[in-house]
Amino acid sequence: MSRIRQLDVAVSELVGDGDVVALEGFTHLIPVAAGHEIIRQGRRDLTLCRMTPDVIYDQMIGAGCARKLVFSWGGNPGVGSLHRFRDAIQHSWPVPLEIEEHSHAGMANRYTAGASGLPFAVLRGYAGTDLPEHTESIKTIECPFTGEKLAAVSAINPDVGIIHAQQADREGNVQMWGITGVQKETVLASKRSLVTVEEIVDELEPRPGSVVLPKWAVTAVAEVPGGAHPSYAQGYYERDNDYYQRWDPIGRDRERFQQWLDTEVLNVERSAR
Amino acid sequence: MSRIRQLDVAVSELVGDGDVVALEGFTHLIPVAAGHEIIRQGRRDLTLCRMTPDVIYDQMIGAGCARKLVFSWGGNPGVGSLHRFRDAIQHSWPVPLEIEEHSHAGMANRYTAGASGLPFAVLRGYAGTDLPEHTESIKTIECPFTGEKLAAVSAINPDVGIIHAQQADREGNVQMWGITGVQKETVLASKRSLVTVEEIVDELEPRPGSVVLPKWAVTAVAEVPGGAHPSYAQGYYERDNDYYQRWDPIGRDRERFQQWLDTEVLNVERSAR
Amino acid sequence: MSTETQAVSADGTAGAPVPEFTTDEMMTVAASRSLRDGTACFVGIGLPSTAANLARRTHAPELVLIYESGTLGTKPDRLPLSIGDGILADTADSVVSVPEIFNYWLQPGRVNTGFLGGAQVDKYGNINTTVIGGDYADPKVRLPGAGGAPEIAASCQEVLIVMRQSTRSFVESVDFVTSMGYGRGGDDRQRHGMTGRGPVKVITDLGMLEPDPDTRELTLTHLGPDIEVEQVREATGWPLQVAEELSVLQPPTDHELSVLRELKATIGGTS
Amino acid sequence: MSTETQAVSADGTAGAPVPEFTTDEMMTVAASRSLRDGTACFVGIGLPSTAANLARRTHAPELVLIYESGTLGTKPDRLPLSIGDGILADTADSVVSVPEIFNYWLQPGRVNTGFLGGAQVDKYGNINTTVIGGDYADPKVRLPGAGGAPEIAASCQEVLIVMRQSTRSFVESVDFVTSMGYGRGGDDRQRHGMTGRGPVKVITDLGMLEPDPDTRELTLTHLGPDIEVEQVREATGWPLQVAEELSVLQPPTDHELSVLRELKATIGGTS
Repeated sequence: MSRIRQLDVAVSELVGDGDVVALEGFTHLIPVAAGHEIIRQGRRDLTLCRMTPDVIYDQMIGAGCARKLVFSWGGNPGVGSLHRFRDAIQHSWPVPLEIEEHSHAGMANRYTAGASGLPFAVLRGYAGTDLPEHTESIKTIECPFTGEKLAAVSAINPDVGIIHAQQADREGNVQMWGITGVQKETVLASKRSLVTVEEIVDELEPRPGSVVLPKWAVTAVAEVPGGAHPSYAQGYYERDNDYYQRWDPIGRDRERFQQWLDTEVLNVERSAR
Repeated sequence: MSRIRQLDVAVSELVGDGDVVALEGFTHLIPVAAGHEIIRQGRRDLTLCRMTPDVIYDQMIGAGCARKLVFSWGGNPGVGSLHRFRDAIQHSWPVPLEIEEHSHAGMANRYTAGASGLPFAVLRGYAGTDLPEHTESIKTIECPFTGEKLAAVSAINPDVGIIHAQQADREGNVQMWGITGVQKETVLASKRSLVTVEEIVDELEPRPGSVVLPKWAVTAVAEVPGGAHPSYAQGYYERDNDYYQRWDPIGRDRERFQQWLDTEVLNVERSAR
Repeated sequence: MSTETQAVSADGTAGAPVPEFTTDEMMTVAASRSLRDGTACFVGIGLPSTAANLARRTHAPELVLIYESGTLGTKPDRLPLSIGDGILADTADSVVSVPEIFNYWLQPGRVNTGFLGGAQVDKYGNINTTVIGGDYADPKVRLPGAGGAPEIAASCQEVLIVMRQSTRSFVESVDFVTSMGYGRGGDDRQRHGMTGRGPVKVITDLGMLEPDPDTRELTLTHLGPDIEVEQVREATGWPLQVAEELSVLQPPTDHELSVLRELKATIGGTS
Repeated sequence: MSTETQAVSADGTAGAPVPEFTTDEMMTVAASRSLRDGTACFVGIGLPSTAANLARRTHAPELVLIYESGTLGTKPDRLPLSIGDGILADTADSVVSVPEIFNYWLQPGRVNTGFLGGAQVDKYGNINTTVIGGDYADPKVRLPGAGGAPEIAASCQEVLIVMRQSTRSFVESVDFVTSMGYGRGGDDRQRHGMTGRGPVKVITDLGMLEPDPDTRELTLTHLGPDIEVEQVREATGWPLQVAEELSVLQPPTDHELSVLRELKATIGGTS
């Protein structure tokens, strides 16, 4: 049964040090406010999973929340590199960062296996690449009918899956639309789940292309208007492309980053509603 | 590229003797008119795939179209048995019928594998049942990460996949809504595909819960109003429950069946539009 | 396929007037009562659908109904005739594809209760809906087959079996295992790596059987009102174990009966 | 990350006035021309997105654009800044989940053309977008990683590689194989069970390379307008093979250039 919570309460109830945590959202509906709340609560040693660890994971890594990153593409989309991510991998700053690296198809199938209650998934993937050599969660499997060799990837079942959606109703049923990425799979694969939403409405009005998560499949819902900024929430606000540009010089410099962290995350009380 | 065709032309272009053919539609949107057209064109030795071979497959089997049936539940829903199906299996009438039998979960995953370009799919299925002993397309597979034993089923890739949908536009893009079962997977798994539709419209208006198949993923579209009767087309007409009831005594008796076939299928020219 | 219509009169409770009801009604009400409010239930057509919809209208308004056609959380205002009636899609929280309903919702053990029935059940709760007599290739009677049952039996957290009891249907050993109950008994489910608990109750027109905690053999634990143990033994195709403390099912209440009868009148209709 | 802005003047055709254009514009136009009308194209952000949208506005109005965010058949009226801009969902024939776009649409080989680029490409068309220098655990430069590329490289019917040419990026052997081209050459793709043909063209700011039919080594087959073979050799990190019949790319037409420049002006904007 999903319960409507304040963001800070939900994060403190659901996310603990050392947890495997997935914040998903493919360009659209990235749960940024929830990520900042995790930083604010000082969580440590997290294994952070995300197909596209962009600015929000750069921030969480820079803030020292992560022990390990599980991912398939780590960049600032349309801008360039993630400098906190690079600094952590290349110079162990602020703490060493272990990585587990996949392709998008591999990560998507790992969440799908997790959501399906299977220990692994099969795909035509990774053939001829150097990734399997460095990633233990990729193996080869043989088709029992044709003998063909394919890739197998192990399931991801995070302790906590966090996504952002446009709406929930007062009972905690969730609706999102537009590009919905791998969010349904993330919630269904996770032991506990948190959905931040733009607004809580009396009734969810069915929409073309919407994905609905019934309340009993979600642990907690928190109303956080603007909770996906600087990414976007279709029907609510556009992507703040300038923010992604402005992040580049901040992320490049440890001191500027620390200053940003102090003024924009640690010493503000965002989100509680 | 999908092309708009007359039903009879499309069936004669796409379906040949000996083909593996799947007519799908889970209770809703069953492509009955297309099945009757296959009977009318006198196709033989077909391997007929369908999760729920209900009245339409009873009719096609009784008419002698099928050499083999691949299925997971063969009954007249809410009424009882399929007597043409039983007669073919128990007494080889009108011709012997080979069967390949699965569960729903197995069949759904076989189509999914087919749609995904994989030779097999993995599921938690068939454990402790007698089905694998009689069905060669079920095997055991071991998880390369946990060692757990799971079921593997081989992909289905029909020569022709046939479904019914509510609408197509003039270019052949298809939209269906309501219970959409395994129809998308059937079309994507098949080498060639035919979609019969209630109507061809100028523009597909996006709808909640709809599934869209772009024209380039469909071989042919035929406008066949009422083409799912006696099943239903949400937004167009209700299920004709009486028809299913009335089928029982017709299907029970070879002579009554033959009479029905003559008057209702062979000597009528339905559907062409 | 005939509906049991013999009316029985039952002992009332606390002086309430005793309604008349059939053994089928008792069976449906007992099944309905087994569904806890707020849980999710995988519903097949026929009696399970009636029982689940009855529960939603009586003690379990928050029961989540899931049909294998892909409809999650349906709230039909009438009884559907098939598992894919339009009313199920119209009133669902969400309609998903058939692959998704099996892979994302059933398989991981998200569904609390699954309902099963069949042509045969044996003393370990294994079910046959495939073939009777002869062998598989040349059966005496060909039944519809598996449908969703094998994976419902494997993956629901618990299974309720609902079947009318007779020596033809309650057999020592089924002719074909379509859906596994406790296999050959004991911890056979664990050996097969099954995640769900298996059949926790077999509800019949004569009472209720439950698996012995060790052997998993089905044991009579409840009698229907006015049913004698001997009647149940005679309708069972193996030497039936009887629990030391045998209870009697509470007869349907007036409210349960009137809601049930209203429901049955709506079957397959248009509202 | 700097944009090549050096303008070159090209030989005109049939007396038409010769527009001025940059080598980057030539590269984008050459990529655009490689897309056949009515085919489906898996588009990444940046130059591939520009080239595909240019093609749709010039010779290939029926080109089907697929972005890995799950948008099938999008018809954006401006250039998106990311692969998941709202405009892509708004104008799509259908928006599907990310697992579905990879499993149902890319993996079975339904997509005719995939576009790839990277930090390094080697003489067999293998691409590196993962690490440069040092070793994997302790790299000199950590790059973003694989994204959708390994499976685009494997499963699209054919791949176009588009990259600016320099000895830093065109290397004898990549530091890390993120996406396989022809592996170690010859029939290495077949040995890996790959269904797609692999990189059929490498389009650069200096010309075009194509794989030798036997060895699969990338061979210079086309020069950009006003580009000399020696320039290309000097920008290539291995001894470059040159085709016996070397062609010159047709310079962009006025129409191509004006559409391209209009397009670039719309990037990421709101319409």
